[in-house]
Amino acid sequence: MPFNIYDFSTTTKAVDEFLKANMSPTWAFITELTIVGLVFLIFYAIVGLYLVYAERKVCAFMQNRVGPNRVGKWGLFQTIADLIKLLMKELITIKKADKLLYNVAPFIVIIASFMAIAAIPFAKGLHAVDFNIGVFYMMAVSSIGVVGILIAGWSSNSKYSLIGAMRSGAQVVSYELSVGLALVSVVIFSGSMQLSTIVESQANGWWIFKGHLPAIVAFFMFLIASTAEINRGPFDLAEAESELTAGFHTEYSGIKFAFFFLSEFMNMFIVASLAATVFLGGWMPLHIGNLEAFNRIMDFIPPIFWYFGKTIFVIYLIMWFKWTFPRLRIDQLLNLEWKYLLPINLVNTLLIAFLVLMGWYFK
Amino acid sequence: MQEVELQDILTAREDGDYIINIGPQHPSTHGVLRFVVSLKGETLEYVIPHCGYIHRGIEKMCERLTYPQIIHLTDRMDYLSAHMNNEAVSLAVEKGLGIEVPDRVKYIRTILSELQRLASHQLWWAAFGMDLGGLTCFFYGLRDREKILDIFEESFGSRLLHSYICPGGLMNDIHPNFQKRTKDFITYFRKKLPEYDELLTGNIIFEQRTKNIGILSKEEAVGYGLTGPSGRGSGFACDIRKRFPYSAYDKVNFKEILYNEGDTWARYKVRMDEMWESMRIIEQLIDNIPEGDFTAKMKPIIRLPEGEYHQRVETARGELGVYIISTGEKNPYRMHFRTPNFSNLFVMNRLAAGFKIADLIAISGSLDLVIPDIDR
Amino acid sequence: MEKEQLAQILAELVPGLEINSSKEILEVKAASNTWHELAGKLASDPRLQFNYLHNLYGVDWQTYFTVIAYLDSTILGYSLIVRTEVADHDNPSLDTISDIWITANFQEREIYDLLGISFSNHPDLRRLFLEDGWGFPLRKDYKDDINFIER
Amino acid sequence: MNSVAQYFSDIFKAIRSLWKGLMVTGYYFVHPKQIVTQQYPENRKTLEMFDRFKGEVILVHDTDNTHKCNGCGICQLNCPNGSIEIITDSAVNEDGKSERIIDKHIYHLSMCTFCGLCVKSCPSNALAFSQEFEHAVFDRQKLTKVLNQPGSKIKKEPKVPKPAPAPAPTPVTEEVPNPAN
Repeated sequence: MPFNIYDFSTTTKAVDEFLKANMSPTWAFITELTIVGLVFLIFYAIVGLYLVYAERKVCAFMQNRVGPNRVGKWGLFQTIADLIKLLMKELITIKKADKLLYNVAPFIVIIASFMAIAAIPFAKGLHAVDFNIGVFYMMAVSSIGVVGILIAGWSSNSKYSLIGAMRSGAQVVSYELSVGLALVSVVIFSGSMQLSTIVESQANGWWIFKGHLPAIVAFFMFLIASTAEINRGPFDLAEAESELTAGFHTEYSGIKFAFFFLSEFMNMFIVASLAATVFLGGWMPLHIGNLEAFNRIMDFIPPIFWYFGKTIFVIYLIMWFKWTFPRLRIDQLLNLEWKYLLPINLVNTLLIAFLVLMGWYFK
Repeated sequence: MQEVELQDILTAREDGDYIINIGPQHPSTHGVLRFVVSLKGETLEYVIPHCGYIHRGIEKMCERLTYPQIIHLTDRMDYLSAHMNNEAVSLAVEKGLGIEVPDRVKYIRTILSELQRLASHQLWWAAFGMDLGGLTCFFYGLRDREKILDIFEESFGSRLLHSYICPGGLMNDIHPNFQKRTKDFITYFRKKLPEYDELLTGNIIFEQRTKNIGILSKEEAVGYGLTGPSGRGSGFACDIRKRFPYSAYDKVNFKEILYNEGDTWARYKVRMDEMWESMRIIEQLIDNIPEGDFTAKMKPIIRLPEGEYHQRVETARGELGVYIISTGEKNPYRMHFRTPNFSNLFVMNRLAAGFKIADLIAISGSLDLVIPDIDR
Repeated sequence: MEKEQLAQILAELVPGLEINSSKEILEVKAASNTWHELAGKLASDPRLQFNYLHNLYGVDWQTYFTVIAYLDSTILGYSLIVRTEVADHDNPSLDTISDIWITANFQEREIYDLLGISFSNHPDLRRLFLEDGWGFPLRKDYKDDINFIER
Repeated sequence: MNSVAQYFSDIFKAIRSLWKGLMVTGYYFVHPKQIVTQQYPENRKTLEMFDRFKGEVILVHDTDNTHKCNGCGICQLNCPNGSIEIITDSAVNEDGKSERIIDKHIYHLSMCTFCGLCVKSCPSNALAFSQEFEHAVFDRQKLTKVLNQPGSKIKKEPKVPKPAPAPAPTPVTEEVPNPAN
């Protein structure tokens, strides 16, 4: 089986051909789907768990602590131990809760984040579905999560949960705009909504460098707005533990709580990978002008490492925010969106459209 | 008066008010305290504090204990100002006996009080940052507080509840390392305190969360008996160390921090500035501790002459008054503590009504409540 | 002398007031029926302006109660102790002063809770620490067979 | 125009203040040497408590299994919580006189608040604080300890003419009330 770490399309094509040669097209399709599904499930679990671990380590180092270091070397298996603990915990259902919605909510949240992974281009050819409206798809799918949060808050029949859910609703609805506009700026630059095309368009330089100041502004807008959209960092009002104990998931326990927890971290991963893909060139290596030798060395690093490196960098930024800033109040949060982020974003988008129209950017 | 009666709460519930119990088990009440909160959207209509969850009857217990035995109970009221609480009872008893303690004792008591104040304010800063959602503050505050606790542990063997100051002086002399360690700590903390400012004070989110939140005028602060840094944030010059100096406070030079804004930000700033002042006081005294005995000559059994004695002391949270009524026995006939948190708590409704639910947390954090001190 | 000055003003203000100036702080004793009136005068008189009630507590003397208020004037710097006796031990009652000093509201509630002195005209006289139906623990005749271990 | 300038200067100031905070946490992130955590069970061997640390009350025993407690009961009277109980016995000493000795010096660690009054008031300096701090047990009864070791005897002071009376506090003769017994 041909395997090339620089281009996964040969591998995937080989698998496809192998399956088609051995069984009927329908079965081959089903088998492919199963393989992709299983791979993503495992990927999801590993990334989710290790993001939790990473968060705990990052915050520990920022806080002069060592962080988890008991289970395995450097505590590497701590989150797995936690998961096992959560799996064994009792699933408490509130007596007066709306049973159906209460049980469905964690699944909606986790499915929403699971669906978003499908469109992420991990490396050249490593892509589950390459939608021609990839950016749009990501936006649409990631907004489903808030429905789950609202349902969770409502069905728990707890006042804390309800406040948390309502906050989350208001927050996500307003910050969706800024996320969208920030992404639109790159769509304007690259002229496509297909994620693979956007990545290809950054072969000679990432948009954050090619697009002058407006692209940098758009990147930070995206970072801020998406941090708010995934209820993290200084914008974690939905679960504000010092005000609402745990917000919308106050009444959840065991694995259902773990679903919320895991999906929160996966959302962070998705947002970070989206930022890496559209602004930081996805799996494209860093190229600097005409430094041939430098560019050659950069090309030598496999694209998948580039992709993960950038994603981890963005994730680190998001964690850095969370562990430094105090939390905003709900009205300040909405102020920030409607009075600062949205107007700046609109002007920025106009500016980018103008730049593209005049061709004033590095091509 | 905006106090709402319990009956009103019950009727209000039927009217469809959104009533939430914040506490008794809640991360931000810093103990077992309950706020009954009525909401309109996110806005608070009224806040009713309910206390008594850790009422231990310390005043009743005191009636059956001798004066040296009472000391260890006072530790457990405001456990973050253990030294000041001990000192208050000791001073009251000494006043009743007419004893003058040696200068060495006075100096050491003052240094300890200020160290305790620093430790208490550090913990408050840590917890206040956490209340507002900045968790990192919590660890920085505790990291530095640990150094003070180490100093305490070396000299008196315990970190939180010392029972170190006793009527007549101190339980034992300070450790030979005490002065050096304290000076080391001051140089260390002078470097770390600006970091607190960078992390939280200057932060735009923090400023927005605290400025113009929970405003109390000076007159109201006096009326409510809001003392300590919270009162001084409203411009109420209530520092007992200045007004009725005790121990060695008349020998040192320090500023009484006053802010006139009366909001959460002012209460925060008072405490931050007080940390600098505390360090100044310690620096003035630490090198000049006179030689001498660590305790005055005391009879083995202390009997206060018949009469009433009181002593007011400035703890980290405000004015602590100890009121002893003695009938000439070896235990007090009636002992009363005017604890700072008791008065500070009941200003909550006045401060928080009309603000957001997140502001309730900021305000109660800025009042720096210690619940055992309220309930006693 | 500050104390004498204060004693003079008080004597002028309320004729026939029992004034004891032998202690560290000037003490006056009010009859329980003039308690509220005296408090009002102390707070409002421009020569006194006692605006800060820093402590209010009661004592059970087995046959009667004493309620003692510690006052400060933060404007003029005077300090004063005002005391009164509540004679009826079975049904003690006193006028509230919470309309004069807000902080008295809660301190009176505490006294009511622990000593059982009820304050008339108090806006919100409820138990503060203990449950309804609990005894009044700071009374000397209080007995609790379960939580109290007699030596 | 002024308000527009205000708008942008606000944004600039906000970003600057946030950046300052980020630098503090960022500094500690890249300086892992500043970590202050003590890893407790691992450092048990090197962990040393301060001399004065109040771990638990012990009756100091010499190598020949003798202690100084003569069973006067002052510690019992001084304890505010009744965590010390002394059961005395009498024995005949070498002079043929009956003498008070302790049978059991019982110490309830679960009730102790470590106020130090017993150690301070002991007229013969028999009690002391140990540095032991790992008090967690599965059975509460294990917290009730008998402080005098089995077979231990009171230390005989060599019969030398006494120097000037020691500065130890005079024994309490009166009964001191104790709330819990």
